[in-house]
Amino acid sequence: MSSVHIRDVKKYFGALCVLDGVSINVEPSEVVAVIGRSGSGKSTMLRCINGLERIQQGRIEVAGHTITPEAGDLRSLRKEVGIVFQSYNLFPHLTVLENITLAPRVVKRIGRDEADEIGREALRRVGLEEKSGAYADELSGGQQQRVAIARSMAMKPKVMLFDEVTSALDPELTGEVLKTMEELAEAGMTMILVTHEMGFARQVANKTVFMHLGKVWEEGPSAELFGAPRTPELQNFVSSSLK
Amino acid sequence: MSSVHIRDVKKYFGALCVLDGVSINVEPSEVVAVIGRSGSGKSTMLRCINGLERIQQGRIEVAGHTITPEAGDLRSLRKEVGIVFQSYNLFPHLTVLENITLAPRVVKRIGRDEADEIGREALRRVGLEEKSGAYADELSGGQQQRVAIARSMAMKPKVMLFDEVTSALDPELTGEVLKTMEELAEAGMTMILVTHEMGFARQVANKTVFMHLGKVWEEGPSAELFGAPRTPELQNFVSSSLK
Amino acid sequence: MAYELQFGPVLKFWPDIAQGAVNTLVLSAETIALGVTIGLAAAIARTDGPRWLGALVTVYVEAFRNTPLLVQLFLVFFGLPLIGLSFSADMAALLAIALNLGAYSTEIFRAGLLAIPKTQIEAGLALGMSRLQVIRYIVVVPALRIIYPALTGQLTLTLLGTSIASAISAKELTSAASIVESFTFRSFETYLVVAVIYIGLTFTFRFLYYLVGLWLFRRRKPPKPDLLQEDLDPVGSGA
Amino acid sequence: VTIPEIMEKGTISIGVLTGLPPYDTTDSSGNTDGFLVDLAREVAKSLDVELDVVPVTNASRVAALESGRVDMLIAMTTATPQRARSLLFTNPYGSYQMTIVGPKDAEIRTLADLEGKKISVPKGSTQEATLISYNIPGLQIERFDDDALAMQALLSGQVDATAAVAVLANDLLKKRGVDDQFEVKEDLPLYTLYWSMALRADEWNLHQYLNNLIYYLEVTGVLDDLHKKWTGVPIPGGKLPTF
Amino acid sequence: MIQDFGWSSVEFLARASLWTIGLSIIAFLIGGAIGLTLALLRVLGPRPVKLAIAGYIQIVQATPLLIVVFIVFFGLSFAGLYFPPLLAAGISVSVYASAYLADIWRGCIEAVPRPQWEAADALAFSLPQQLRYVVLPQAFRIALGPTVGFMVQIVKNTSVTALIGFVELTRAGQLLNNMTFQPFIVFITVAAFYFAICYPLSYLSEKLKGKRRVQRAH
Ligand SMILES: Nc1ncnc2c1ncn2[C@@H]1O[C@H](COP(=O)(O)OP(=O)(O)OP(=O)(O)O)[C@@H](O)[C@H]1O
Ligand SMILES: Nc1ncnc2c1ncn2[C@@H]1O[C@H](COP(=O)(O)OP(=O)(O)OP(=O)(O)O)[C@@H](O)[C@H]1O
Ligand SMILES: [Mg+2]
Ligand SMILES: [Mg+2]
Repeated sequence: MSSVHIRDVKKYFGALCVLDGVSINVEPSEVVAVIGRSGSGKSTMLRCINGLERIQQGRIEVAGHTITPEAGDLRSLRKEVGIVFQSYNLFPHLTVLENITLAPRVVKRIGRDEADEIGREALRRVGLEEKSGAYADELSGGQQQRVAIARSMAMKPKVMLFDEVTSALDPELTGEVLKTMEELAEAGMTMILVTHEMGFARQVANKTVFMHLGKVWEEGPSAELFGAPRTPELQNFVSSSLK
Repeated sequence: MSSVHIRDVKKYFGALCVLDGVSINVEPSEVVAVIGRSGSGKSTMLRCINGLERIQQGRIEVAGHTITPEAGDLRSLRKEVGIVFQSYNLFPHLTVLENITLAPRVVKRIGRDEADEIGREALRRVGLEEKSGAYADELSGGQQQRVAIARSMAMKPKVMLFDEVTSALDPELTGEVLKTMEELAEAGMTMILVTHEMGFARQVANKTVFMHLGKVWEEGPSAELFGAPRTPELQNFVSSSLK
Repeated sequence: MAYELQFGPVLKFWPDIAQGAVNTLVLSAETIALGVTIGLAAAIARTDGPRWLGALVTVYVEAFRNTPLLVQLFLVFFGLPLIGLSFSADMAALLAIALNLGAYSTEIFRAGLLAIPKTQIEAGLALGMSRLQVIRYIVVVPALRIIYPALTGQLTLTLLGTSIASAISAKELTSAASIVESFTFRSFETYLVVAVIYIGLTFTFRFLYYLVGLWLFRRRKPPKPDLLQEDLDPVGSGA
Repeated sequence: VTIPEIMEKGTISIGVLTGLPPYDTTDSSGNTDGFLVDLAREVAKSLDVELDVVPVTNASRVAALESGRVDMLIAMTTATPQRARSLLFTNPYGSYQMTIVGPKDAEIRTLADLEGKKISVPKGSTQEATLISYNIPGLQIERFDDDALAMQALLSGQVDATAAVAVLANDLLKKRGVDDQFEVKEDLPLYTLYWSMALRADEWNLHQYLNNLIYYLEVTGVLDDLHKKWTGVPIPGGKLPTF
Repeated sequence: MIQDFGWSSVEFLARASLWTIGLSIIAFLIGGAIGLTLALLRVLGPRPVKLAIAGYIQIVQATPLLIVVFIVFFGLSFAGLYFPPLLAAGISVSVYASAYLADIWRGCIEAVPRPQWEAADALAFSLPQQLRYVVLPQAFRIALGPTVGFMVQIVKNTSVTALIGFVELTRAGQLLNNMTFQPFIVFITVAAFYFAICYPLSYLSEKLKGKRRVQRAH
């Protein structure tokens, strides 16, 4: 149910082919890391999985929903697939707790009390219980990103997508966000994460996918992939990232 | 002539004492590095030397000009004292070459042809000859900073001040800017540079000044200062910077 | 109501209407030249000048922005003669509308001046430029670029605002219209024709602003390439 | 509309020109009253219907009529052949002598004396049309929104003379205490002009009725009485013409 | 008939200024309702609708208000629609207000960063929900200052209804001048009335604009 199957997906922006026949499989409770150079199509792929971009060919099955070029029922899909962006995109006019409870209340029509309960629980999991009344601009970047994760978790998704959630953060703030994600992974969440943190990918992800020029260039168990990159592109990428 | 003598300078912002009796001597062709924690008054001191901030007490002699709390002839001083900022502050509506030749033309009333010649020479020295027709937003950060240095050099200053010119740059871009500065130092320019690059300070500066709480806390030949810091504050600072 | 539109009688007066349009054009151009000059000077006075001058400019700006142009027009034309300042109708119209535009453009220019980062000004000063040189070479063009849509929007409102000058016998398009109307008694047709001319004039002026923008900012991308996308801040209306 | 239609409706709406004392005055609550309104009352009374007074201006009167907003106009319109192509005019219900008013020391005895002078008139008035028809060389005609502004222009020295209604001018000069500076140029009466009520081009039924009413009001002396009530003098020029 | 400028004249102007305020409120309400609809359609509608609305805005903004009001007011009558005078005058000014407000508000809606829409989209909000809970509340905060600022323009511009017989503040001033022939004192007083109505709005607008980055204040 909470698996992701991407089959031969193509995505164009105008004439530019950004995803060129991508296929990836993610089994339930699996954590897959996606790495690759800037512009290789990683973000676009995540956005396609969540229906934020349309695909032009292929098929995506995610948490029991199907996306084809003709599109599917995106709203019910999105209820079960969470996504967290690099720029946290918290709603600035709402408090932390309101940010988290808005979607459960509006989309799932959960009552205020119950939604608040869910919201507090989500905040507890990201370790920010005491910030529930604050506004986004009163939080550090790392705290904002953890709230964004909690906001996504409050919808109780079956799959979560993370797009470079730490790359706008200072090193010291990165740690707290990675910890939150690690806990999620340990709790059995199916996750796809685009990341520049090689160490983190290696340690947390069961499988790593290396994208290049809109294609899946290499994939495999993380330890293997990092330990013995086969293609020169991945070798280059790994070595330049470790510098 | 191209020496800098700062004597017992005090500078307040409102009630806040930012420079608390600072004295520094820089001899002709000497390179002095200024280090210190954020907020210790390094930028403010550079800005005072160039007359961008007024001092409330003391006296600054720079390249034959004198600044006192009553202020002096700042414009003729600034013709001979260049300053380069952390944020490059290129003029966005002018090309690279125009950025460089503007001041020679309007301040020194040099003809267009001669100014262009000077501008090209300055660009050559920073290794960006081929970018003369580009606009700032078409350049990388490192290139912009080199243009800013060339802009300052085109006024043929006797003293140059650098305020953390590399701290907004990626590591790979930092190198090219440091190289430019090193060449300047080798050519005998009198320089004061505020920097976070300890390695660079150690290697290029004849003397290093450690500022703390608006005071000169320690000063001495760079090798000595870094090798054997005397005060616990400098010890702390050096060790935390090397982390 | 079966009302038949008859444009014939109105169009017979085309020389008068054309003359009115030309007068509107001239009055607008003069007003804009004078008003923008006032606005620029007042904006610099307010940002860079002494305190008392800034206060004076504030009073001027607020007084003109919070009262209707028509009332200002009456005061200039009928009121100023009482203190010995008498102007012809065309002069009074020019003066009143220019002062009105001046007040609005003061605020626009000021916003532009304030939008230029302080670091840019410092970079200029640090190179030994005088304050005026900094404004002239470093501030003006980027500031103008920022405010260009708002400024040209205000100028459009000024063009339309000249229609009010007919109240005090200044000769322009709307006054030509009322002459035609009084001869023919075909008011609806007259105003339709005039509306079309105003729309034409407005679009012509906008196109001119666009061309001027292309030239002014020729070195970089023009501020708003799409004529239809003009993003004006309708702070003021001439009418 | 026909008479039976109006009687059935129970209301007649009449557009009345406002803002021209003494023919029309406005009380402190903005209600309009005066000679023209009294006349409108007579029309309604004679038909035994309610009266709806709609204030109009020079600029809006024709549109108000033609758009059907009012049934008829009592708005000081003078019948000219050119206008009669568009509207239907009744026999005159009143008249005024148009005179030239100027400073006492100005020599204006004949039309020729107006040569090269600036003269103010109400925009779109018959004064304007008449003066134009004289073809006086160099005469500058300045058009104002209404009669009062035209007069104002003379008093504030913006023009050399104004073409005004004699009754109005005499009254005004006295009340303002400027009869020692300005005078009605008695030597040069221009015209006696007549006001007609105006109707839409095909309203023959109402037209005939109104002609009848005007005739009746004149012979019974009501017209003169009303005129005297508001201006202090009977309708100038003796018997009203018919056409 | 011809009187002197006195206390009763001020009273007369005061009464007329109530009409000015009433008309302004009507114009703002009707114009605002139309303007909001147009702004939303301009942002979200299909392309032909967007173009039509852009055209409407451009044309209204390119015509002197006086002529807009003339054509709308009598145009309504030609179409056989007779509203009570206050409402009809209000509707005429509303056309003008709607064109500008639509433009201002479109700008404010577009000023809400795209990622905010996306974040809501990704949380499975429907389009109306995105607008209702995420975009409009933020656009509202941005719009507050400019909108209050534009109300000053509406107040001043209701004076054009004098054309269609409405005795509001400017027209009252003209009538008073016709009765007293004392233009200076009359129009200074009229100006003072306008200033008293408009300046507080301008001031408020400036304050609200300053606050617009403070994204809370419930
Ligand atoms: N909305 C868009 N319209 C046109 N081109 C786009 C759009 N979004 C992305 N692209 C292009 O698609 C390509 C892939 O972009 P994408 O953002 O998926 O890369 P990425 O791997 O996430 O890179 P990064 O590491 O920089 O985030 C790039 O060439 C980009 O310029
Ligand atoms: N314009 C100003 N008004 C008020 N206080 C100021 C101003 N500029 C600087 N300060 C204060 O003066 C102190 C010294 O600032 P300065 O910028 O000189 O420090 P610095 O050593 O350059 O720090 P950094 O390494 O962060 O650049 C700081 O406390 C700062 O807040
Ligand atoms: Mg990306
Ligand atoms: Mg600093």
